[in-house]
Amino acid sequence: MRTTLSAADFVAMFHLVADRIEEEKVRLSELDGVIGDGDHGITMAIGWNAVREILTPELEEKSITDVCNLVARTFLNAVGASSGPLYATALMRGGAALKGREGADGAALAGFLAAALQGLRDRGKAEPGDKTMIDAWTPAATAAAAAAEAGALPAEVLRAAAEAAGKGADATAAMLPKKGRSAKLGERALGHVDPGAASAAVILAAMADGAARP
Amino acid sequence: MRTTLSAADFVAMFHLVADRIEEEKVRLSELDGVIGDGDHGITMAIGWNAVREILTPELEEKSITDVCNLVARTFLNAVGASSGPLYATALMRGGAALKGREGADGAALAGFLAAALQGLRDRGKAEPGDKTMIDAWTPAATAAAAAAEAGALPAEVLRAAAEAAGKGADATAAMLPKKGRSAKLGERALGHVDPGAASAAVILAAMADGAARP
Amino acid sequence: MVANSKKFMNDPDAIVREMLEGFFGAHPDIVRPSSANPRAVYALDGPREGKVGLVIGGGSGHEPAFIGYVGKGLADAAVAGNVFASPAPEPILQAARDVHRGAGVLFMYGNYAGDVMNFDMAAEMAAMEDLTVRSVAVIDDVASAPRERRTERRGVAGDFFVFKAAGAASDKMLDLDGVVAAAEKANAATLTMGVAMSACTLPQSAAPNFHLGDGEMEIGMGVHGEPGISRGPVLPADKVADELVDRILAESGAGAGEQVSLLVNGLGSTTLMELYVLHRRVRQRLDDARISIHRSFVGEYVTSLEMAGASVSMIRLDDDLRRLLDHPCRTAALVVA
Amino acid sequence: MVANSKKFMNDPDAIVREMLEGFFGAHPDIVRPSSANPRAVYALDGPREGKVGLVIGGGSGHEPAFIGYVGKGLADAAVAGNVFASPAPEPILQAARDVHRGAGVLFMYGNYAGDVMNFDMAAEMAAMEDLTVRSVAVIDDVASAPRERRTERRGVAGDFFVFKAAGAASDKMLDLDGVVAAAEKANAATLTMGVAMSACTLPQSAAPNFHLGDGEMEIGMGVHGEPGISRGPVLPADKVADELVDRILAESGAGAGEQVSLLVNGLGSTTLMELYVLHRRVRQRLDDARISIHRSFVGEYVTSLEMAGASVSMIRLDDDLRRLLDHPCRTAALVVA
Ligand SMILES: Nc1ncnc2c1ncn2[C@@H]1O[C@H](COP(=O)(O)OP(=O)(O)O)[C@@H](O)[C@H]1O
Ligand SMILES: Nc1ncnc2c1ncn2[C@@H]1O[C@H](COP(=O)(O)OP(=O)(O)O)[C@@H](O)[C@H]1O
Ligand SMILES: [Mg+2]
Ligand SMILES: [Mg+2]
Ligand SMILES: [Mg+2]
Ligand SMILES: [Mg+2]
Repeated sequence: MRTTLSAADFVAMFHLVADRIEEEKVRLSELDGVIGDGDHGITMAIGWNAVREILTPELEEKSITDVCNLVARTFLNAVGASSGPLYATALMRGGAALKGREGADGAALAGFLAAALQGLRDRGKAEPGDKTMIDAWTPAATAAAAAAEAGALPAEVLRAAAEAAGKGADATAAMLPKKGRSAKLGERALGHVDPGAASAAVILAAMADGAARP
Repeated sequence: MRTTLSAADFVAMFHLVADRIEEEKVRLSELDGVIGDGDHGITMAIGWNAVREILTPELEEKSITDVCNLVARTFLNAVGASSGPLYATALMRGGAALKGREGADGAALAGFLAAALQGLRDRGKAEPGDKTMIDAWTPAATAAAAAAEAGALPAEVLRAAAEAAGKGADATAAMLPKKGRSAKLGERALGHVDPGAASAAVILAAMADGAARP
Repeated sequence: MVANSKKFMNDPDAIVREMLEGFFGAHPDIVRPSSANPRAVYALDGPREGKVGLVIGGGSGHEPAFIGYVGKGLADAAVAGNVFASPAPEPILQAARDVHRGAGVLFMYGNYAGDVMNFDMAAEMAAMEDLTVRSVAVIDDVASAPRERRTERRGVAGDFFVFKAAGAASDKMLDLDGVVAAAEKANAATLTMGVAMSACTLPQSAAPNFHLGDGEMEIGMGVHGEPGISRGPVLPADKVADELVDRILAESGAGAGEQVSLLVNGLGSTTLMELYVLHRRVRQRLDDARISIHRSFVGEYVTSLEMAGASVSMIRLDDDLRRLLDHPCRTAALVVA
Repeated sequence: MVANSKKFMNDPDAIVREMLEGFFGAHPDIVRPSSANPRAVYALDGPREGKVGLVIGGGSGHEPAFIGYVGKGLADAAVAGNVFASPAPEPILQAARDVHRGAGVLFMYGNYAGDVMNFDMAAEMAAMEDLTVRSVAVIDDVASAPRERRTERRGVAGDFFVFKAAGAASDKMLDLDGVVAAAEKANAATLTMGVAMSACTLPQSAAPNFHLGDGEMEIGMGVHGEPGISRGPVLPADKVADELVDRILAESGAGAGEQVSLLVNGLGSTTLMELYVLHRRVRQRLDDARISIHRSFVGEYVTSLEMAGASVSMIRLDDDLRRLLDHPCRTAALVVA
């Protein structure tokens, strides 16, 4: 397993994210149909499919920061919606945290995730417990930090983040919504997982799988 | 059984027609749904329910002709559609054929039906075989004339007409439509009974039952 | 496909009356009711001395037709029947009397057996009162009869163009012959073809008025669900537009360098988004044929309750017809300024 | 209730682009495209020296909003997002640049998290280019948050009144503060409440976007199917109208002798017949309260694809707002002459 991830690895990870989102599109839209407007899977797929288009071999020559910025802008312009500004900000902040690095080790990956989370929070102003993607990203960043602290490799850091995100997403079922389209739903949202939290878990799992490839 | 029908008998017959049409409303609309615009039962019910409103005891004091005219105008104004002008014309012509009569015997009833049929044909310009109510009314008038010729009582004349109308209506299933909304349907109308022919049979059966009441 | 059988209504038997009451309450600056004729809608400032009176009408359920086309510059009165049923002669005759200003009256309606019979009866009754009445039945639906029997064709969304031309002619104070000529010219120049995706439910019944299978559409279907030319799987929008345009162009005779006006009409629950997608292709086809579009109308102009479907209407223009379409009018459904 | 999943479309991923192409092809006398900004619609003769530029926008699927409100006297540009998704900052910023004529730009949109984030990012980027941009998010949906938290409310059909007021103010050459003040005044005066009868199907998915049982309706539901206040059996139209009006009147503070303007809006597949039946009752209620109606709008002004449902919007008028609503405009969806 790699000790550091290169720009090419990031390109590969984002490729896998695009594939997984496409696979999960219907499920994610269905989740959004229950507590939102039914488009989350479609929106994410539009965005990540647009990203796939720009993930060219030439991109692997650029810096990780440049890759993240380009992915962020591409995603944003293809998507708009809530997810566009949120993920664009997250990716730009994550990319900025890796500025100047040739490769990212476990600790750098944890820093990437922490910066991404901060970007989501600055942009969306949601708090943990509001039943949004923040409830997947917050435990993910925490778990990543702990794994990095314990000396984990990049793929292990991402794996820890993905698992925590999955649990975090599941936990949103028990939450009352506070932000986004489902905020008006109140009690009726109980028992239903937040689609943005669910897609966060998909994204992190894809990144972990991508990082673990031989 | 009565040898002649009075204005009061006509009022009673029309009452029964209104009741039967209301009972058959859904079936008639369904027939129209297959080969027309789905409103024939509704239309007939609107018309005959409006007629029911004006079938007051005072009306029984008027002449048969007056009763028929009032029923015709009431039906027409409540309905419009195709059925309105057709039945209004039929009833006015039928009523005119009984002008000056205190009571209508079997032959008079046959004359009433023949005049009504002529009214339908003058108004709608349909030919027998065009798959319309004409295909119920034509055999009905013929059967009525034969029965009257044989000396039948009014109720028997109407019964003969009703039975012939029912057979005529059934026979429309095998016809290609030529007039009305179903004319554009061609082959696809084969196997389906014309709703206007079906309602004609309902009307004549109700009249026969009304005339046969003790 | 299950039609929407949930409706905002009170008593289904009162729905036409309540609609009209709502209409008058919403547009008192355009129309007025008449207590003597509860089934008619009168233009506030339409009828005037020496102007031909234009009376349009037909079954309810096609809103904004017919009531939405009453107002200065268009119809002087509309008479509303029950849902999908022609109005009766009495209110039509009353409307003729009420809009008559010494220059005669023109009746216009879509060509259906019921409408023809009721308007004809009204015209006969008007003649007995020495009112001069002429009638033009719109026959734009190319799918409803072959060209050789075009007088048997139904009137569908093309009503809009034909009424508009006649309304403008009457507003320009043409005499009755002139208004009839304008109406007939527009009628001859207008062709429509439609396609349906689903049935609708009449307010008084709980069931859809016809059946179209899942994933099926019917090309050429009429606005009351009258069968069309072919039923088959749902096609891509461009293919649908092509089928409609092919048929219309084949018949219209409009050629390169000519000008037309278009109506892409929604039947009830088809979205404006889809109508614009259809218009896109129709326009490509006309561009290819070097036929220019003077004006396009896209939206719900003649509906069939909440039926899903659309139609394309094309009117071939000359200078006269173009001026008539561009003539100002102010109605609930159409403002041309 | 099964939503209509049959649509006139080609590639669902291309539907917004194709709709816009269709729109430009249909209304070249009102709007123009920009090759530099394929997601925006520009008014042909809106922007002019010294006039505040008005940019509106939001997700597609609400047609005629937002593109239908672009034209002289109303918005200078509309930016279209994907279906039910806010447009991205880039095309919004581009529109701001393109309609800017030295007097600043106003962004207006319905108050949704996504729209707020995207328009705010665009505003931040505009500021970096020294463009003066202000924003007003419409918050008319009374069902979406209690009065104490009204800034959290969604923007629904009331968009129409608020955009119209701002567009008129900008056309009258008020300065940016003046246009913002007009927009905010209209925003504060406008209240809407809606009710849904069925779901709609997004072009890219085959399934309805939410579920409402047979015979069920939901009062207060949002235009994307966001849950409302109560779900229950379908009520008679008058009862539905009462629920909406009660809530609106309780909050508006409009009293006897005052004047309002009304919008009875269809969400997609609700017929005009039903909308007029609703208007009838709304008007009875306002008559009872001795509130007069200056102008009513009845039809599809802000839709949710082919959702069945309706909303009632009321704007409490003073002389200023009345003049702004009556100010002429010419757009694809609305002509005021
Ligand atoms: N303010 C916010 N902060 C963080 N996440 C948010 C916020 N608002 C919405 N979300 C997330 O966005 C998801 C919905 O995204 P999407 O369906 O793509 O956008 P839209 O809400 O515009 O339809 C929600 O499930 C939630 O996780
Ligand atoms: N020209 C005609 N002559 C005789 N009967 C006709 C004619 N046109 C239609 N009909 C009859 O009318 C029936 C339909 O009536 P209805 O549904 O009430 O009117 P509409 O056709 O206006 O919907 C048809 O089934 C047919 O029997
Ligand atoms: Mg969503
Ligand atoms: Mg019928
Ligand atoms: Mg009918
Ligand atoms: Mg959305």
